Amino acid sequence: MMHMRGLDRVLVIGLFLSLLLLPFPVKGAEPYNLGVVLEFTGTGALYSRHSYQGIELAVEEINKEGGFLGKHPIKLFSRDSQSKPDVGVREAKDLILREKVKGIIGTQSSNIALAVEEVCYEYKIIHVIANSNAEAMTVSNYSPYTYQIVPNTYMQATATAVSIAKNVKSKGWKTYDTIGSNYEYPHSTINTVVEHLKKTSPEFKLAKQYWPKLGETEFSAYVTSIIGDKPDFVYACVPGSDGFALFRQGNSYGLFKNVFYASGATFLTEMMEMKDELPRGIVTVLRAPFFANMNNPMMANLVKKYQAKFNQYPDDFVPMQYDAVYVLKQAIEKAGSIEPENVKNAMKGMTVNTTRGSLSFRKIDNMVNCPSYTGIIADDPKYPFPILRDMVVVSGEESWRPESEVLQLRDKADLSKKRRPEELKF
Amino acid sequence: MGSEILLQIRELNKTFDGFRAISNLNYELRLGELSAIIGPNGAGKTTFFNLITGYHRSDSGQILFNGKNITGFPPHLISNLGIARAFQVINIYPTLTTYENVRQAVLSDQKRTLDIFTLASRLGRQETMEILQSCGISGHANVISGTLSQGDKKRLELAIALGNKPKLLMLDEPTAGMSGEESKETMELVNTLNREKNLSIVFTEHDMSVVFGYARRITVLHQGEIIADGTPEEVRGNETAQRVYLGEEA
Amino acid sequence: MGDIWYSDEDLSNMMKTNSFRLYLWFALIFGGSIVLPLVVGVFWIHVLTEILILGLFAMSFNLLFGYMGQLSFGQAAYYGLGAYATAMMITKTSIPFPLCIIASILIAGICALIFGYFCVRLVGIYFAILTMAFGQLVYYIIFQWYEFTGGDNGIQGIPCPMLLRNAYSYYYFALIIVTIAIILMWRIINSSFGYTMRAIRDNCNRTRFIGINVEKHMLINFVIAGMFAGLAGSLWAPFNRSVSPDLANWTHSGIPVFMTIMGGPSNFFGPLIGSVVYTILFTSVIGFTEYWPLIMGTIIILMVLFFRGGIVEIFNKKTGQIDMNGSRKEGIFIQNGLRDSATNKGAE
Amino acid sequence: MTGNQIIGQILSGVSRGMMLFLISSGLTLIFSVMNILNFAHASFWLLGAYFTWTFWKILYSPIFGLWASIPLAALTIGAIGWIIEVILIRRIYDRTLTEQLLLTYALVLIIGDLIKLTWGVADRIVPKPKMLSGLVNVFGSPFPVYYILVISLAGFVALGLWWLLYKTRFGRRVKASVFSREMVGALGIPIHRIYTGVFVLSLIIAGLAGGVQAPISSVTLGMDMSIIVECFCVMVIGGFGSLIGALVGSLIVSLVYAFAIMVVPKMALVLIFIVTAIVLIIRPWGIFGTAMRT
Repeated sequence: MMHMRGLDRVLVIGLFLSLLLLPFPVKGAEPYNLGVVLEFTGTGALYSRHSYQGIELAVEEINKEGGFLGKHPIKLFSRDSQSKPDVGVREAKDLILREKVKGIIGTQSSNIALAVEEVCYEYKIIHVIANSNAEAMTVSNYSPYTYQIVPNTYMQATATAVSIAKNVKSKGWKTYDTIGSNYEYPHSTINTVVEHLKKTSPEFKLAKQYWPKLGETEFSAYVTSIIGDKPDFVYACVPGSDGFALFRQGNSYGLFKNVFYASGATFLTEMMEMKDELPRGIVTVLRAPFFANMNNPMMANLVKKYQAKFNQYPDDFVPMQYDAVYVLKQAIEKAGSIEPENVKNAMKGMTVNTTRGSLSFRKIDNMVNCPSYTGIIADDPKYPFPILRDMVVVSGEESWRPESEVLQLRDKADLSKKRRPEELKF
Repeated sequence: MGSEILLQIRELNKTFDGFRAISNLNYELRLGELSAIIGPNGAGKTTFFNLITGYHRSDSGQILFNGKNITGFPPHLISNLGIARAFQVINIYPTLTTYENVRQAVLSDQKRTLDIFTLASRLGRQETMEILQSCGISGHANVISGTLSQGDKKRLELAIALGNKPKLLMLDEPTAGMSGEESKETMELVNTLNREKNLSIVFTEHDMSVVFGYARRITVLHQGEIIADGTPEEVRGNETAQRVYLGEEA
Repeated sequence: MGDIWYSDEDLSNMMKTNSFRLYLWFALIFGGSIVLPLVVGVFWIHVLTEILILGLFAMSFNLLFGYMGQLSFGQAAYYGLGAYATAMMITKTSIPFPLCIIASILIAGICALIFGYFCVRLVGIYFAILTMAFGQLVYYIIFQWYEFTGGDNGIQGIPCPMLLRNAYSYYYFALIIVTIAIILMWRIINSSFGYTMRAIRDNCNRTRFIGINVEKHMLINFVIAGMFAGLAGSLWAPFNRSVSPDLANWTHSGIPVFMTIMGGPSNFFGPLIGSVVYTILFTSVIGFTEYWPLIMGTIIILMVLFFRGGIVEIFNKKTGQIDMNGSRKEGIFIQNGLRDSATNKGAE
Repeated sequence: MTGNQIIGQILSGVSRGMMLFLISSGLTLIFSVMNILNFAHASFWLLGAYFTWTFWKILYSPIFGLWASIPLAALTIGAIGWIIEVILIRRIYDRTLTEQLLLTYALVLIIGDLIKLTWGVADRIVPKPKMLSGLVNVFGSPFPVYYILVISLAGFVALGLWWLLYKTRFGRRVKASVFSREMVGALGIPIHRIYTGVFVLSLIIAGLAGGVQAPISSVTLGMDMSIIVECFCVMVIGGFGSLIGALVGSLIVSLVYAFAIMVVPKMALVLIFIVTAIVLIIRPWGIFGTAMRT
């Protein structure tokens, strides 16, 4: 039943319609187009909102002095990946092909960062990651164009494991449970902690593991089950709003009173948002807390500027994103040009100064030796929200994966299909 | 009349949550018969048709067609054996053209419905045009059947049933909603089909002039039981049938 | 209307004029889609490729919805399966790309057969919810099966075969495959099997009584639709260079529904037109605002309330359309061939 | 698995089930009376939670802060529902299933973005009232007092709906219109008023449920998208259009989930869809549904 009579017009109009919509490509311009792909919708929305503030602040400061190398004002293009990898890929392509960006600052969640990493590799664009800390980005899915300036899951987990191991000895713990949202980031974090604890304190047994679904709002079943197991210690990695729900329901069941609890995914953002609802006395690991680096002039300046602009303290993500722009600036200055190819070569093994002091990239995986900050959540008169007490700073070199293991993992991942051979030799 | 038995019903029963629609009914239909089933509303005529064509499953009893027991068969198997049905309420394919409606039944009869590769327009044209013409609706071949008049739709209903080249044609009130002239035409067609092709036909009808005008055998159904069965003259003389119809007894 | 007797050749040339215009129309689309890429910038090549792949996905959905009258809310499951099968075969084995496509079509077809066996026994809302449930089953299995499918990380860096690496060559490759698929679909819906589908859509009950095993035919159509969705998925994987479980999620099943409703389900090319408008709208809307769902939601409401038949119907006023009980109303909307719906009560 | 662990699981399963019931009851009521499957029902639940936060912020008194803000939020959602019913839903009564699904799906997208526009992306936290934040020992395993409020509210709503449908004139008219809208219209009963009444009532219940949910977990975007699919499973298992079905369905879904977490954590959600598929295959109209409703 093909009634074609009226359709001739729709075809002709349809074709013209799509032609008119297509904008004509714009001539290359002098400014440095910087792309940003973050999750403005979905579970990571809050972190992305703060991260973007950090980037804006850095770009404002640099543009005041004329931009990169004093003559390339930075033009920012932000895109929302909606927490979906395929949308992240399309947006990254949109930035590279249509907006002609020369660098992209990476995404919040790891699965999207991995997808965007591939796009940047294909189109040879500099990709700086300051939020998502999946280890796969620099180890099993290594790309010469991707630089990570946030402590990855292995480093954070090792730092936590180091502080837990001390307690196991002093407090004589026997068993522990783990609970983590069921996706890659919690999986790799918890696995690293478990491996490390097996090595350092073999008598410390893992009783039970729980994997609530991503986006879970009802943890009472998990909390009652953990209380039932009566473990000495619980290691948790439940990020974002799921973590909020777990804390609140854990509080109502009195979980934190009778069990020593460490969280691998409670960042400064949570501590600032939850304030009194956040249980005190639990261990957590932070990435770039401002209060631990106030003696660093760059961090002090950032805190002052951020408070002036947004009248709140910066969380973990703001300093890292701020650093991302400055790392790019220093790499461009070293390369003396804004072309991604030269910036890539200049950035290899480079030492940069950041809000967390001077750090340097490891040649083998473009990972910077940034420290992780573990400590016990406690109140502090100076700040309206809880911060860490008896803080232990575990340096990058102490916590990152040894080079031999990195190469081993990379061979297992067999990148020969994805990367050119010369890029895999160090 | 006909020679061997085409359709045999033995002790058929059907109750719908308490209401006995059909109570141990026995019925036989021979090849080439043109018979009518009459009875007041709720006598079980349509349920009788539904049981034979497999729309409902009978509680007990047997239905034999061509000696083969088809009790409990699904409608499409029964139809493939050669029982075609036209419905009381219009039951056609409204968004398809009249031609496509009938062709669909022809394709099903030729077992081509699973054929993904040959274009439908190349198949069954001859048989479809014949049926359309015999039913007098070939003029509307390319008209979307939903826009036909009530009478034409009823004829299309009949044409679709004929598309299956049935051995037994069951018509549920074929002339309902038709003008006198149209119902005469339809019944003439039914008559010629019965005569020329020796096609056995059973139909239900309320219009007594049609029943006594054309049927050569009349079965009177009342509360699920056959109370009279025979030639029009015998049935007219039968008092129980009259009592039921003339309404002495509710 | 008097009884004009159409001679045999009147009928055939009526069919012919129809098909002549059709071939003209088809050539125009095909010609346009060859010329267009040479005009537009590279980014829009990606958008055009996406239009083709999602258009094929929407047309596979319309085989079930427009031509069989059943709304499947889990079509993304077979799309996702096709994408994952191809992604895994390319990254983990050295099977050549064309073989991967064929294998993914078969895998999607087999899953459609297994799930379809149960779905075809239901109609209307039950069919929609069961297909959705199976869709979510596939989604969560891919999401949880961390070791095999890479879990929520999905599979990244799917290497595209050398000669298809640049955007233009992949576009033309997708164009050829999608055109072949469209011709195949065109043949299928105009075959006697295709008309049986329309009969089932229009009046599922009556189709039983003319000797057609409705469940068997619906199952075959379900498998065919699943295979075409699998093909679309396997084209998507190397194009997007990465696959994620989200491809099989129910929110992804909403895309072909929206495209088909927007384009017009009653027309063969409706979903393709819907794909053109949806993809261009989506890529341009997301460019300047974060609140694309608000815009998309408003458009859907306007389409459903005021443009019932979709874009196609706006230009098709003349034919006027028919609903189930024959009354003429603007914009045909395929009434689900509900098994026990009032109009099929004829048998009672 | 020790004794009180099982009890703990049952209790948390029941409390989660009651929250699911509060949402699904309205969903089932709308479907049975108005034959509309409201995709956006969970979005109104989420809107109720956000409004509770706003009213709690405005009233900001520890004693009756929450007690006043939950009903206020529920009534606000009722009012919003009334407006949406008049403008939108009334036009799609006799549209096909697909159009209804698409229109209500569009509502989900729109409400989601309007929430983001008004309340931003940060999670909103509503503290539990002091007297309800304690713990009580039920058969030896700890159980938050607050969940008793959830369970009793669900029980109250179930009884209230049952009383309304079976005991009041409005209820009889509602049930009559389930069978044939034309007949009820023909009797001179204003059908539209019944439909608006049912829609607004269901949304008030959803708003109430949202308000009660706010103190349990944080109020965040996207909560509605994940729970609406579970509500569909509840409706399918319990049976379309039956209130008892919604109650039993939500208990089955949440208890299956509660125990699946213990036994096979990874497959918990997959299990719910398997159960739904099995029910749909064996008994499409669910445990308590009626075959009539296709």
